[in-house]
Amino acid sequence: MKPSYSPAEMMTVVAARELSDGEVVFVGIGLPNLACNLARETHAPELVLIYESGAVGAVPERLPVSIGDPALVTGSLMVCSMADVFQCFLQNGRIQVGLLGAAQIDRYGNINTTVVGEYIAPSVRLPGSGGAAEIAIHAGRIVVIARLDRRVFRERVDFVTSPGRRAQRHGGSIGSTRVITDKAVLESDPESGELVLAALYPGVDAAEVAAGVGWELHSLGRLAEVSSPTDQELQLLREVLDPKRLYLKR
Amino acid sequence: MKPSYSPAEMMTVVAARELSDGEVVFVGIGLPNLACNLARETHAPELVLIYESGAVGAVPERLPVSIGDPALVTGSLMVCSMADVFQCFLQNGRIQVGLLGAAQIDRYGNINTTVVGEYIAPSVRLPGSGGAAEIAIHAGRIVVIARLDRRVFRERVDFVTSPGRRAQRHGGSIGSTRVITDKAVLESDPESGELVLAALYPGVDAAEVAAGVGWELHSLGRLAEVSSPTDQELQLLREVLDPKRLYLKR
Amino acid sequence: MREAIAAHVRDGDTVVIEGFTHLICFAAGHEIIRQGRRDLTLCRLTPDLIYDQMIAVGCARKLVFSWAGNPGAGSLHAFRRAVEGKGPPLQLEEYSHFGMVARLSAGASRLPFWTMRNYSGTDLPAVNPAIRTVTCPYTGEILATVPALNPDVTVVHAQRSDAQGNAQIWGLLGVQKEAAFASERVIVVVEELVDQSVIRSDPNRTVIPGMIVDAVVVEPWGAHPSYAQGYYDRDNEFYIAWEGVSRDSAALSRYLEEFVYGVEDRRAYVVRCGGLERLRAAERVCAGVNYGF
Amino acid sequence: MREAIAAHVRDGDTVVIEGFTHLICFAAGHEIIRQGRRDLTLCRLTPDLIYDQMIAVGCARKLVFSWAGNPGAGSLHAFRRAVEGKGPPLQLEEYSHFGMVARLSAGASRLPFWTMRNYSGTDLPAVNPAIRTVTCPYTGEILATVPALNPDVTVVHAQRSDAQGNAQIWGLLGVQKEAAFASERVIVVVEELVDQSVIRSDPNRTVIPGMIVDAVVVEPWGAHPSYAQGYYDRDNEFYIAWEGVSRDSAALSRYLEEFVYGVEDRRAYVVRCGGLERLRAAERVCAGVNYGF
Repeated sequence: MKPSYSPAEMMTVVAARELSDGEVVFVGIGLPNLACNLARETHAPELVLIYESGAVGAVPERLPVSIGDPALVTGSLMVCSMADVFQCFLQNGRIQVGLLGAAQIDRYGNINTTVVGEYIAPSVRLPGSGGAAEIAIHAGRIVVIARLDRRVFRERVDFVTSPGRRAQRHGGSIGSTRVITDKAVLESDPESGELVLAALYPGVDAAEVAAGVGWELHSLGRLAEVSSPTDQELQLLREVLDPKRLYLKR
Repeated sequence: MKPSYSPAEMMTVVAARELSDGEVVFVGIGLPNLACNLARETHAPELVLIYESGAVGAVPERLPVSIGDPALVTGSLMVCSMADVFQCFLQNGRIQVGLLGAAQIDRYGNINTTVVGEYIAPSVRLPGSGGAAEIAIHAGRIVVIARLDRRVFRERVDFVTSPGRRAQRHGGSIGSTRVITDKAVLESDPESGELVLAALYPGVDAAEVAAGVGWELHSLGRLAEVSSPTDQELQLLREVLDPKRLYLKR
Repeated sequence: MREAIAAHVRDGDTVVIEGFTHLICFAAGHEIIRQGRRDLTLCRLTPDLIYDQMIAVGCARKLVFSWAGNPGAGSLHAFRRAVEGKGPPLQLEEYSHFGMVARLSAGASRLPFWTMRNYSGTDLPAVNPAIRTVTCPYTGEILATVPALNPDVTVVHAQRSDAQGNAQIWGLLGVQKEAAFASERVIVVVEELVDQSVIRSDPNRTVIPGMIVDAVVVEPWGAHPSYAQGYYDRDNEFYIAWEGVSRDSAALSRYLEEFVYGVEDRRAYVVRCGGLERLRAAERVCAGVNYGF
Repeated sequence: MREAIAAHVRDGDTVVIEGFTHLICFAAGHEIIRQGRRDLTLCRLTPDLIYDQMIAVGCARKLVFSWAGNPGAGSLHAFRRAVEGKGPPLQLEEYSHFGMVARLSAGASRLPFWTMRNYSGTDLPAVNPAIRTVTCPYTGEILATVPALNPDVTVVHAQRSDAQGNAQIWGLLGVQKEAAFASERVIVVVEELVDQSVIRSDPNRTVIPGMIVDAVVVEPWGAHPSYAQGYYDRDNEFYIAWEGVSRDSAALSRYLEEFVYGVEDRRAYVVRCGGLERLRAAERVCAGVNYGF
């Protein structure tokens, strides 16, 4: 039976549930932004959204098309310079969660958003790091949103833009990485840093997930099961948060 | 004949004349502040006053008692953080003139505002550097205001708070130092950095100046003569700029 | 604008037109294209559409950047053609956003470098030898460094300034202050020229002091299709449509002929665009604060 | 204030009460004195009268500073007695203003040190071994460094905040932002508690975000004899009179008995001072700006 929701909707809902109320989240544009707004409308009304553009505690009245949208400024708690964003908030360790996308991601959670192919003379030139490298290094934990696909989930990425198995930082802890895909959730093993299968979506089996991953995928001893989007979640996404299907159509 | 103006008035007038219209001046409190305001009211209406407190282009409506006076903020062109004052303005080389006081000053223009005696267990503890060390290092040129006295003008100072003979800086030039005393103006020799007699006030001879200096005072081949305060300068000081004699009484 | 660009932007210069999504001065970029500048080193965190246009016409020898995309809409295709070997070549010097911010912070402070805790585990230092390290003189820790960026000229678009260039910005501040202080020459472009008394009534809003400004240009709508908070909204439709325009180099040439080469100045551009009034900002005026004592 | 100090300021802590002339939180200092804290490392650019009082009663083991005087009026005599060997001993760690600003900037960025072009030719490094050098990895130039300052607790006085401590400051900004971000715990003290909608109406004025704030205290006149732009003027007469009070340790003790130990809280202090209304600020309200899009 085909589910009554799209993969993009499911990914957004699962990502939203990753966020706890009161957390400080460094937000990218697109599905991560939708996920944050969904979390704010449901279980995490006190979620604090920070954008690399300098808007802190944003409450966008419309779905922002870019992370520098004017709607992120109007009614926010604070607007600061980008030097403050990166030094006083991010490097300072004030960001609990960083949301990232990935064109390629490897076994150890290294992310590539720079090039497909060689750095010199690439076959596809991607946008590059933006703030992703430092988010990966400094956020307390990382949530990645990416569809399962062997061209994406690879043994090795062509270029490490944002590091995965992260070095022990000043806080003393190694932040986890969770990868929200369209079929399952992967999670970094605290010992090895390797991404392993952590939870399956309804109607998906482990083999189907492994087929979309370019390395031998291990899994947690006991897999969690993820429940489908609720009617409320879907209604919020479709009618309130992205009525024009700007991001959910994809 | 006793002049019709006080030594403090003369020093303030001479210091004011040191400033050119349009220059950017880092201002301390007291006589330096009075001198800047006198310059603004006479030949240098476009003088830009910067205070280490962060007020840029201040136009104080009353004589400020401290360099953080609220009157320096109201109506100023810009208020910035102290990090910006020291990094973006001063270290950046945007300040053309720094005005400093001195408890002791030596042959090479080194200034002490830290201690009289040993640093550990001093006989008199002075306030310390404040911003003076970095002003001395980074301002294009330095104007010091100090009364002649062998306890002040010494072969060696007890502690170098603000360096005199200044190293060649990024701009490539060695900034000059001019010392405005109550009897004469001393100036740093561009070669040796030594303070030499540059100009005499009316009715003062070189021997009188040398008597107030603790080293063998050389002088420029041709001494300039400084004219007395004009009636307009005196009137501005007495009636407009410091009517309560807050600084001029001293 | 014509005089300001002619006087302050020279062939071979290192040029920064900053503004993070907000207040990107397209008017200055278009004038640089019209004046045919060559061999520029273009620096910006996000090259955005304006640098894509400047790359397309061959103004740029080199791009220094940290994120090269069309935010929320797609790619910068002139940039991609150059890098993917399908267009005129372009040297790249690539950082992350924090790296670019740090380079300008060092430049603004006239320090030769800036220190960060960054880049460990990434491949960026492998392709950019300017990313180096320094050892902390207290802890022995090894930290990342980037070199100062001191442009020849920086263009800052602001909501308002006085005739001397004391410029006020609200909303997103980006790295404009750092870029301006780092630069040898500064051009301030404003939506509105105001009396100095307006600036002096609220000095905490001043981001760029006139003393570091070399030219002031009054250019309403000068940031379109970027935006000016409180003046006009971002033209998101333009950004989305750009994906199609820039993907086809013939379509891109036609666009440039019509909207850049085919107009004399920003005023003519606004007329040619037509209907920009639809982007005019709604009123959300905050209360003032008391500067009295 | 009583609860905030009891909860967040502990014996032996490194304490920062910042504010450059403007917004110095005397109310917090007095409460620390009343609660009898000991062995504090007090850090401030300008110790000002409040640290002089805290030194006089023996709260401080160590002072970290850059300018110790009574601005425009004279000396800090309790400080001088300690340093000149006529009072209880006090350790000193001394910088220039730029050095202190740099220490807090490093702390706010969670870097172990900060780099400056400074101190060459001065005797400060000779008496403070924490001032060191680093070699630029690009130019080979030797530059000065200072170590990060990360206080246990910082007190910031602000004109207004919401209940979560999102605090807005205008007028002189000093190093309050840096001190707050550098600190393990932050106490925000405000002249006025406002609805969050007031903060959100003008987000560019927010200096301290609530997420880094541990306690919010509403304390009108809490900065007296310092000042709050737009609320009340600096009590310059008090500063001038302090020269006489602090010069005589008996007079200083009498002052402390009457205005610190002898009052329960800031409200009682204001009553005892009497006539503070004479310092009430005049109206110089600026116009608002448009945050619409």
